[in-house]
Amino acid sequence: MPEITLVQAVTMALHHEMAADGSVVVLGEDVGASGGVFRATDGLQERFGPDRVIDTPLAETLIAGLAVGLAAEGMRPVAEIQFSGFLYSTFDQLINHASRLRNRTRGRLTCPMVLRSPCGGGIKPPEHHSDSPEALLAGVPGLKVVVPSSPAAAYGLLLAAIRDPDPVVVLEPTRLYRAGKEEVADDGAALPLGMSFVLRDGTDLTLVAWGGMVPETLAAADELAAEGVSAAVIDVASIAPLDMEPILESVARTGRCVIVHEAARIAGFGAEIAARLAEEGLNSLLAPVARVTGWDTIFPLPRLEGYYMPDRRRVLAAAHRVLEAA
Amino acid sequence: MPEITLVQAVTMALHHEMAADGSVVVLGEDVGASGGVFRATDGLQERFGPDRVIDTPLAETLIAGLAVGLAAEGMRPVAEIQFSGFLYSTFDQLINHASRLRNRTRGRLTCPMVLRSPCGGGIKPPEHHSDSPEALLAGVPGLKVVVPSSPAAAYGLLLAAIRDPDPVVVLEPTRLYRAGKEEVADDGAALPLGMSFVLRDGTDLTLVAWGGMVPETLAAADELAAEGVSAAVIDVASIAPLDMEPILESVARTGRCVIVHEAARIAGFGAEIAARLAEEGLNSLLAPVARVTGWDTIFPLPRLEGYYMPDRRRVLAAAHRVLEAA
Amino acid sequence: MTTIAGPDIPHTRFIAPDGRAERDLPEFARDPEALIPLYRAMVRCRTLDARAVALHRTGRLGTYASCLGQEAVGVGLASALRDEDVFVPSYREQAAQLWRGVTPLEVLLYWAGDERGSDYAGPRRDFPVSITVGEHPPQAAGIALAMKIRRERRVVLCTVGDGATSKGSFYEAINGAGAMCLPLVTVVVNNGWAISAPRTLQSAAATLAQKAVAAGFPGEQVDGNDVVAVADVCRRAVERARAGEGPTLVEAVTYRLGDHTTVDDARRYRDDAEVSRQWELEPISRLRSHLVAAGVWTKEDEEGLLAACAAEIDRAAEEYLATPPLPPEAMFDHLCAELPPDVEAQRAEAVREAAARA
Amino acid sequence: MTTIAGPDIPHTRFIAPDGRAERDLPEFARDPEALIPLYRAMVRCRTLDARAVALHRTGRLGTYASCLGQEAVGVGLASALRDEDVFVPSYREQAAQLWRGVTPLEVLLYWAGDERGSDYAGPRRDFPVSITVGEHPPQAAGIALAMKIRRERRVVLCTVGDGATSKGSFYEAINGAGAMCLPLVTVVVNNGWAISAPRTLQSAAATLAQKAVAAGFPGEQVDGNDVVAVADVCRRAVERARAGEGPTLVEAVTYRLGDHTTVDDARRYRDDAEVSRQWELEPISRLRSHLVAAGVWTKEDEEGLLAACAAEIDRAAEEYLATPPLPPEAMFDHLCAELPPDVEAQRAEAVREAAARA
Ligand SMILES: Cc1ncc(C[n+]2csc(CCOP(=O)(O)OP(=O)(O)O)c2C)c(N)n1
Ligand SMILES: Cc1ncc(C[n+]2csc(CCOP(=O)(O)OP(=O)(O)O)c2C)c(N)n1
Ligand SMILES: [Mg+2]
Ligand SMILES: [Mg+2]
Repeated sequence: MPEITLVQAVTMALHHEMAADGSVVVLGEDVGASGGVFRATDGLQERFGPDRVIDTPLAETLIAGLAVGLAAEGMRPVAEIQFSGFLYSTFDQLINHASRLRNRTRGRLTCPMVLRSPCGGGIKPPEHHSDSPEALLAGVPGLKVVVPSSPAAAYGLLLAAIRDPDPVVVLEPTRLYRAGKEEVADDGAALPLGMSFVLRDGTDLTLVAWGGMVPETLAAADELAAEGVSAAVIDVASIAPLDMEPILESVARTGRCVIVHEAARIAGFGAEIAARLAEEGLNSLLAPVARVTGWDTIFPLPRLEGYYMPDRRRVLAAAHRVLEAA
Repeated sequence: MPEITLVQAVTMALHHEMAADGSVVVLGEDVGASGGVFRATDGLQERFGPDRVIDTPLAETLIAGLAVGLAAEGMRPVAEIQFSGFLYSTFDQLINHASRLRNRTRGRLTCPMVLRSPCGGGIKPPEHHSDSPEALLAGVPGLKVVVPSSPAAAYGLLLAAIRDPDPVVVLEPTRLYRAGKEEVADDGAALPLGMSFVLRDGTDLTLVAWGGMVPETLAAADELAAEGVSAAVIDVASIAPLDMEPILESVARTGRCVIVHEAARIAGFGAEIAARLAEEGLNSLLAPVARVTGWDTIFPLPRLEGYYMPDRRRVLAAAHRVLEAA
Repeated sequence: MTTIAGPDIPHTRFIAPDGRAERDLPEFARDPEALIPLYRAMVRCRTLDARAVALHRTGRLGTYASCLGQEAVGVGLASALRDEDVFVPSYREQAAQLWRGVTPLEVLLYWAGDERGSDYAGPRRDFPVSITVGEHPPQAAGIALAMKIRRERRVVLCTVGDGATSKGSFYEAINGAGAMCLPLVTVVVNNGWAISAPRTLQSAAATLAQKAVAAGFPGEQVDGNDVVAVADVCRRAVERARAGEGPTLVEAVTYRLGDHTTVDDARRYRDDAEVSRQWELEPISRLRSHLVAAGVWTKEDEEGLLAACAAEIDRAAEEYLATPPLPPEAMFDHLCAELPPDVEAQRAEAVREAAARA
Repeated sequence: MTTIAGPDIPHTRFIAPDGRAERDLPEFARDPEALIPLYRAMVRCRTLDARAVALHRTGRLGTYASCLGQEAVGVGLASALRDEDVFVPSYREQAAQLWRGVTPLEVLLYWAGDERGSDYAGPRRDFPVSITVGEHPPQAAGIALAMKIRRERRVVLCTVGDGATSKGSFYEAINGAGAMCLPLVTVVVNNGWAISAPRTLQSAAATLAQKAVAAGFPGEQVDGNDVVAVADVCRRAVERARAGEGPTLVEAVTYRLGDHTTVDDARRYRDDAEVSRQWELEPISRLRSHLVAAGVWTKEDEEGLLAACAAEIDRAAEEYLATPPLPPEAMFDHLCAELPPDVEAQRAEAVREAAARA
């Protein structure tokens, strides 16, 4: 079993599914000849040809619209938007069209498309390359949104996204692309969509995170363990649909919850989880819910990035606050 | 003092501010010769000429971008997007540019623009004419978002938006445009942005709403009063920045809160308010927070609209549930 | 073909407003009998439009966008397509849709606000109308891309209004279709107005056909009130696309004789005189004159047609009015292949709520 | 002027790659001494670019987009502007920006990831560079609209890459500028590539200048490696705009001799041979040959210039390296005119957190 990075897991999943299903096509800017700016589509065009691995003009609305049309005609397009900061130009296609086509036509036409996009900060890139827009897509009825936090998750969730009969947005944290390796079998096994994964059980505190914040959160849980605090860690993975069960169950046990995400706090997706706790977990809560997030300001240029990004230490500080609360 | 509708209040505010400030210009589709599809810009072009009341080509990205450029050059543009379902094409301009220009240039360039757009359902219009996208803009750092719920609020908030030194999105509920009249003095007095308004005090229950849901919520409060329940009603009005103080204060008294909005529930803006309660109001909460919202499905075409829209009765049901909770 | 403006933009017309052929008719139109189906289709659509407007006026239909005066564009372009092609319409394309097998009942249901109106029993792969102006051309390009990848000899035809040509998404689509050499024909239905905005407000371009120059493929204008010209130009464009030679942009110049929709009042922003002048160019009487002069159409034929259309539309209207709304759960049943549990619970709640209120 | 392609698109060049004038030079370029400032500016920019790339390679600068080979476009177009005009650049426009008074220090700070790099002390109304490809033209149109409304005789010049011409926002802007007759000059810097995508992938249009046909105003091509031609074409375009005659689209044909940015490796997707051929067309040696032949530029002048540029850029680099990062509160200080209380509290928290960690 190969030890691979997250971005290699993406590539592996694409290779797998393109080989397995002739209707899968990949499209986007620089995805073909160059293999993508992060090399996520490496080797695909060579193997599957320019008919199925398509370098498009520089036009995000077009890319998303092409995917809608391809999907409606029975293909399984996997479109790439080069960075999440350029996703906004696809919102009319995603919100008004991709997510609604099935409902608008009573199921006559469907839209089994995937839109992949690198997201988040942490790699000190130029302006507009560090956005975390998951909350903006989380509430779009008819759209699924997943954020992998490991090579294995990236492989399994991307396969699931491609096979899903409805549109799925896959946000891939750039900071994790090459952050570490793990063994991932190229066995074509998809992970379920719509499921939160309990990475670690715990009895004192529930830490909830996704994407790039999962490693930071696990690191915080390690330190807490060293302090004698048993912290559960849950990787939400699927922003939409959200699977609250494991979170509610864990908080029923711990009574304390810290939600960690990189996007700004206000109207971030952590709000939805906290709201669900206030609705369905209130009686379990022994302490105020805490959100550890990016600040509610514009993601700074690289020199200040370190001050912006939530990290292990910020998670830890919040955990201590929540543990101390009566 | 004239008795006017909400849409007339918008028109009055525009007339007032264009007369008072020569740098205010209005632009959008059909805003000039025809006075707007809702007549919100009625009489402006006649009075202020086509230089200041500009019919643009049918291009929402252009409209938003023009506003950014105008604002950066010292004008005070008030752009109209004909319906909120067409706002998505402005998201790249709003999120990447309007909201960030000041920060990107360390205050050298600023963006005092207003984007007005009718929002919400309830008037049985064609497809794509009933969207409530406030949550998608609520978390954009650098952007303000307001939703008036009455003629007086529409007048005062729009004036404040135009005078604000930073970009403001004003979402105007179509269902309220002509729903009722009230006396509004054309005195040029702005309402503060970033302030929630306590419409009614109460001791048993806190009802929180904005925009088109405020009248429904007030109606529910009336019925509750008839039942002997004292319900506070708070009009959030300013989605961003959100003013939690009055909500926290009221919930400290009542211990029970129902949040009402028309947009779908998941990742709707109600989540942020509920999250803040779980963070800062937990000890006051005697009952789970409840959200009364549109369903998490696509806003239906007119024949099913009545099944979708939250209303007085749905608020009432939630209020009863929350009141019964131990 | 005369070049009327811009960079070598051809303009095609065969039949003058008075019904006379100005030049040799194309092959398919030489036998005047062959034009009768086109004529019938235009009248049928106009009958439906008139009824729909009447239903709206009496509070029995939602907002409706009539294509009064533009019937030749829709019928002409639809007649150029095969069943297996895909039509991606804007919201004023009932003339083309009816030709392709969308039923008057479906049109009425859609504008009544019933999603079943987009579940076309006939052209299963045609797209629903796009209310969002100009957002559908990229999707049309995607359908065409699927056809190209699969090496099918199918074609996509997409219509947009003159206003829609100002949208970036329209441009991204035509430019991308050119770059990828897709089997896509885009017809700009230039009816002179985008709600209150006259054509000149949209662009300084002398023609809308010349938008194709930016995309690197042919663009041409056609008299959109001459159904023979529309059919001819679209046939050629469709065959080019089918032969793998890439996209064409067709600007059909016509006129919106009615209000923008039933909730618009065009007198607020345009001259009655302009409208009166345009009535003299309208497509139905033009083709009727042609057919009558050719001796293939009589007063009796006309009366028979009007009666048949009225009867058909009567039936459709009755059937529409007798169609009960969908139940509340219909809001959820096509959200996605499998509802997430939370939403499933909402579905049940919505059903309960509706039952409690009934 | 020869028409090389498409619908009457003029193409302008004065100075051939070997430095000889092919035709009579325009008025401003008749005196070869007058071209020396342009030459100096190109060399200055190339010196900055080389230093920036070196700083990146040694880990002392972030991602950087060199304009190696494109200096004539930036210098030529900037020389056509007045101070009071507004420049709205893409991210590869340091040649033009330096001419307009942006300092090498500001350029370095920006690419180091320091917001102060966009707080230009010189051209206060110029826009910061747009990393978002093609999203800035609508803003440029807005600035031009402000000038038009206020009846100022100022002009906006906006640059985009060849890749950016595929964006709908680029098209909406030029089309809107045409429709509103705005004082906007748009220069497409066609350097042959958009990261790995060759120019042909973007559009089937034979030239990018002909995008203007869709917008209804003049478009022309210029040899982007001939600074005299760029300056001449842009001067005429700017004066047209200043005179109220509306927009122009200029396609400057040049070549990206370097990688897309310092984090790109162009050898993955393009031939070294192509790059070598393009080196023979590059603008600096071309103008130097011209000046040398005209007898106004000597070996000593060249050495002096190189030394002066190196010294200036050395100083800028030192000053940049000595500039401490902003404090954490800088993340908040320009978010909006007045921070909401919640965010004010976060600001305090960020400051505390940073202090605790220091
Ligand atoms: C993206 C978008 N913007 C605005 C509107 C509102 N609107 C509906 S129709 C219309 C005018 C369209 O004009 P045109 O494209 O010429 O088509 P026509 O109505 O003339 O058939 C406008 C502005 C919309 N539906 N979609
Ligand atoms: C809207 C948007 N999409 C994608 C990108 C990623 N990207 C950065 S530069 C670039 C290529 C731009 O090519 P071109 O416009 O020709 O400019 P050049 O780099 O050649 O100067 C791409 C795709 C971006 N920055 N913005
Ligand atoms: Mg029109
Ligand atoms: Mg380029």
